[in-house]
Amino acid sequence: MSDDLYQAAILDLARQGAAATRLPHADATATVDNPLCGDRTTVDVTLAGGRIANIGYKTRGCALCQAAAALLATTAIGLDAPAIAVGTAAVTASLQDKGPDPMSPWEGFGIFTPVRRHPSRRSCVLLPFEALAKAFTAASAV
Amino acid sequence: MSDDLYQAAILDLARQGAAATRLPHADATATVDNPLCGDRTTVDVTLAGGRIANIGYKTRGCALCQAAAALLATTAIGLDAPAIAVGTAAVTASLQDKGPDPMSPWEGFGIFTPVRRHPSRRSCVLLPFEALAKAFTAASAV
Amino acid sequence: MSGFDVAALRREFPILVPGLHYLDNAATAQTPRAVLDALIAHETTHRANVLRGVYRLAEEATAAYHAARVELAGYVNARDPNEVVFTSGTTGAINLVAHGFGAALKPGDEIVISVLEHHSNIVPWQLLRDRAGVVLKALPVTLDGRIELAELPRLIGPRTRLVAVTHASNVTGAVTDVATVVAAARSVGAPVLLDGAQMAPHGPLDVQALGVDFYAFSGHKMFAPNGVGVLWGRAEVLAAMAPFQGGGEMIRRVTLARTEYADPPHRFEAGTPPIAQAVALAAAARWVRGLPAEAVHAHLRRLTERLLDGLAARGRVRVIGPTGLQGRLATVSFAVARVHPHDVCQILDARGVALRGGHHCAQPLMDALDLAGTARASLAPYNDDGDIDAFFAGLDDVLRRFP
Amino acid sequence: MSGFDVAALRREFPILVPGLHYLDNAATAQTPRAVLDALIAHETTHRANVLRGVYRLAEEATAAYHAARVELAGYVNARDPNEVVFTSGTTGAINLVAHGFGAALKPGDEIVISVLEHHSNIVPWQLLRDRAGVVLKALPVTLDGRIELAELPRLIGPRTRLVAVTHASNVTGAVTDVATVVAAARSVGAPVLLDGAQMAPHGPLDVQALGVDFYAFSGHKMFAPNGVGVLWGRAEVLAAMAPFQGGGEMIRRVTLARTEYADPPHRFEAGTPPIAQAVALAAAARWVRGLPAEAVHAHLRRLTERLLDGLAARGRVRVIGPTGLQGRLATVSFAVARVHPHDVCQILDARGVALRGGHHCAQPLMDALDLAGTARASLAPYNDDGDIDAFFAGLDDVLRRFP
Ligand SMILES: Cc1ncc(COP(=O)(O)O)c(C=O)c1O
Ligand SMILES: Cc1ncc(COP(=O)(O)O)c(C=O)c1O
Repeated sequence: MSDDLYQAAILDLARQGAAATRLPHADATATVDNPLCGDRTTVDVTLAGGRIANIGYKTRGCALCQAAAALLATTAIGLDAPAIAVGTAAVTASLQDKGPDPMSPWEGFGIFTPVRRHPSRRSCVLLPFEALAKAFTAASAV
Repeated sequence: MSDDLYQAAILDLARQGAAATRLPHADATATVDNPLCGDRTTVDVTLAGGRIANIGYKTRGCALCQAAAALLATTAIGLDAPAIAVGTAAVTASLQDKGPDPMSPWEGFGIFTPVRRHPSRRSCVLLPFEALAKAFTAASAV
Repeated sequence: MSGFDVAALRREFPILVPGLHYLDNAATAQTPRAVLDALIAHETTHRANVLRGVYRLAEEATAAYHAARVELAGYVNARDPNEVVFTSGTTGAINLVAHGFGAALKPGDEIVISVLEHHSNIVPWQLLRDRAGVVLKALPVTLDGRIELAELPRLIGPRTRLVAVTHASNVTGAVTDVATVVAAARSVGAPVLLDGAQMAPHGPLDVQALGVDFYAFSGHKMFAPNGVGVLWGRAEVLAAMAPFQGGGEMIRRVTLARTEYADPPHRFEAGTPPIAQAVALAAAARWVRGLPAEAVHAHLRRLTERLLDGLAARGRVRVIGPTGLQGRLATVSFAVARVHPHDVCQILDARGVALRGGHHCAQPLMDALDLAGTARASLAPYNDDGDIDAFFAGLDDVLRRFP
Repeated sequence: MSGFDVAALRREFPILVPGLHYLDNAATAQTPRAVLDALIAHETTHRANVLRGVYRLAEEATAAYHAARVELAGYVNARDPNEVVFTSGTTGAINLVAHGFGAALKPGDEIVISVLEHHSNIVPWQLLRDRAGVVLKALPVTLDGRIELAELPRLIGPRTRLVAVTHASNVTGAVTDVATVVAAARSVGAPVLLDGAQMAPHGPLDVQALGVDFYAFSGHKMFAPNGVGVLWGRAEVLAAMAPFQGGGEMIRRVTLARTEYADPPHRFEAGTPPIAQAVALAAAARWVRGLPAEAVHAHLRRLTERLLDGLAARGRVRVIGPTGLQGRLATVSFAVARVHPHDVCQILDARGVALRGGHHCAQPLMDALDLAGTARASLAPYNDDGDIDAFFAGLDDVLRRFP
């Protein structure tokens, strides 16, 4: 049933995510807890010209959360706040039952679409997005 | 079914109860509410030598409550606190399912035994007893 | 005649055996097979704790519980399902507001209720008064058992922080003119809570059109199980509210030093919620929506008219509440001279007529009307002419026995 | 082998279809046909509101509700049925105490809990702390997931007003040595509350022998519906307690100026109670008593041993909690190195094994153990060797997939 949740691609990304490190000199940092499972992601960002220059993070979470954090950390580089919001909405929609596949540059998140059949796991994928948005807002406010 | 609850004897007593009056110079007075239906009995007593000399009362209640008050007001005259407690226990027991018939001088309360099949009405019969006990205690404390 | 098949409707209710004339619907309505089936189906195929499990049953239970929230949001026309908080009932809902909203009130702040409220919309505010020093004011009642709205300008003022009144009286059946209450409350910026325990069973509601801020009701009065109810609250108002009970589900993060609370509705749903009951309440909401509303309305109106006319025709009987059909529910209280309501009910019970007598958890109203209690017949769509016939036959027996 | 016919027992549970291995009983237990039948029988033959109706259905509903109270009083060996308060669940019961008992506490008074409590036995006391300025102290946890009772003398003192701990942990399965807690509390005159959510399903209790003052548990964890639970309280302690929620049933006399409250248990049962659910809970209590206690105990012990041995045999797996069979329930938490509990659960779900992963509403315990969460298998009498086999097959799959 849920086997394809744990395809090699996700497990590879998850390993990457688990090995991730924080940024030493971040413009801003945000930590977000998943209220339902207690998982936690901390995201550091540096900005340049209103766009994300660099991302660091540390995630205490499941393979889905780790993998999503790893993929987000590469996908988001160079994007500004509206682009991140659009991507978050696209990925959120793609996880819904019969949701649309995410489009470029978010198409990599297509590996998470098996989550469509497991609504309780959607928040695992989305937790890093929440943290990034929070960090972005904090950094822009500085 | 419950028709015999409203035999002539009870209805006569109830009319008597409804017409009752308070004592002008009571040694003590107690008012008790039935928490479940909001009915209310006020009982006045005068004592002589630790025994009930006179009872007055006013009851805002159903026919069962009125009838019980009327019967109690006559039965209790001349009794002391322990005798009233014994009678209260005997009448209480007589209202239970398969309870024993009450014995002298409480045998008059036998007219209430149809209440055995209507547990919700037991407290109607017992409310005047509660008020009398309270008034007695108050009067003895004076 | 009444435009729908009441006999067929009765057959949906296993409890309605011949000879039972159930006229105590305002206390608890009966439950149709469809609701029981939904309850049993849930318990035998999707039973699990919600929100935190990843396995199939837990996903299904969570989805069913969420779907129930969506259904109830539709029933009251909420803007967002997250405005629907499942509670243990109307009482639980109002106590939640008294604590969660009441926590922000200061001594001297005022809450306006009415004299004809159910104890569940009085005592929580008294407890808040005792805790927080707020002032409790009560709109009086008119001679025909309605809230005296003409007194609104006198009672509502700059210190008013909440107006909490019933949408319909469980004693007199009077329906409150909500628009007038809301206009008065808005004029001083106070939110409005409606106790919808009596109104909710009568069909879908529109909390947005009503313009109120809180709406509370109970499952067991709308054909669903006990132990479940709803507090609908406007999103902004809920978001600003403190939690009430503490426990599982209502938290974001717990440490011994401090706890962060979840967003509504979870903030207000501490502990395992009444899952199967909420699912059954949603089934009841669907069932109510499935009734032919117009025909049911006409049917109840006709039976209510029979009640009111028949009572008026009996000299010793007095209707407590509106004597006309305008602005009222199919709930009729009455007093019989020289006969206590419990004696009325007992004699009717011998004929299978289930009627309630007493103070109906509205003692201040009884005091205001100077009554020990009333007898009350309250109708549901499944009541029929046979029930009314039995009622009047019993009432005439009462009048005969207590001359 | 296990002395009773587990296959026959499974057939009493409609939800237990072949292929489902339900190992999340600590969150919610499944419900047998006998309990569902009691629920439906009540709803279809005795449904009415309780306590205030004089007609036949109301008398029957009241009698059934009272009989449920008597049954539960027997289940916990209360001296008096009036010591049994029906609540919405464990969470509702503990919040009731936090308000009703907590109302008498003064700033600086102390409440002792433990680090391994469920949020439902933490957050209500934090809310009380914030309201009333009481001091909250927490017994630490031992390395094998038990309450560190050696710290009792240090934490309990002259300002201790209540000791509130769990009877058994929902995470580690550890059973608390109640006698030691009670002795320490008694030495300073403090009452003891036990959170019995996990213990109550395991058979009748003796609150008098335990020597405690409050005992709380939930219906849905003991094979009964959601939305109902019990607070047992010693009569004298309940009598001295303030009301919690306000509403119908809990009053003696209401006027707008002031209200007199009813005696326990009614004082604490505001509003229409969960009637059918209480009746079903009583049926569940009878059902538990009807099980062959010795044989069930041996059966669960054997399955628990299989779990503990099998987990110990797998190198990357660590049991969180007692690794032996002494003083523990059939609830086993574990951590798999490099695999998140939710991934463990998800992979087991694909094989029909229902397991819970996460913080189990015990975040302070997780913090103390420095874990994000655990995976947890919790057994009920209807679990069998097939369930354990499926569990280990799934676990080996996890270890293979996450090398
Ligand atoms: C030890 C313990 N206490 C309290 C609770 C809360 O019970 P409920 O959610 O039924 O109120 C639970 C169950 O989740 C528990 O395991
Ligand atoms: C108008 C009104 N408000 C509140 C309540 C309380 O509802 P519940 O007992 O279901 O909490 C009732 C029902 O008794 C009612 O009629």
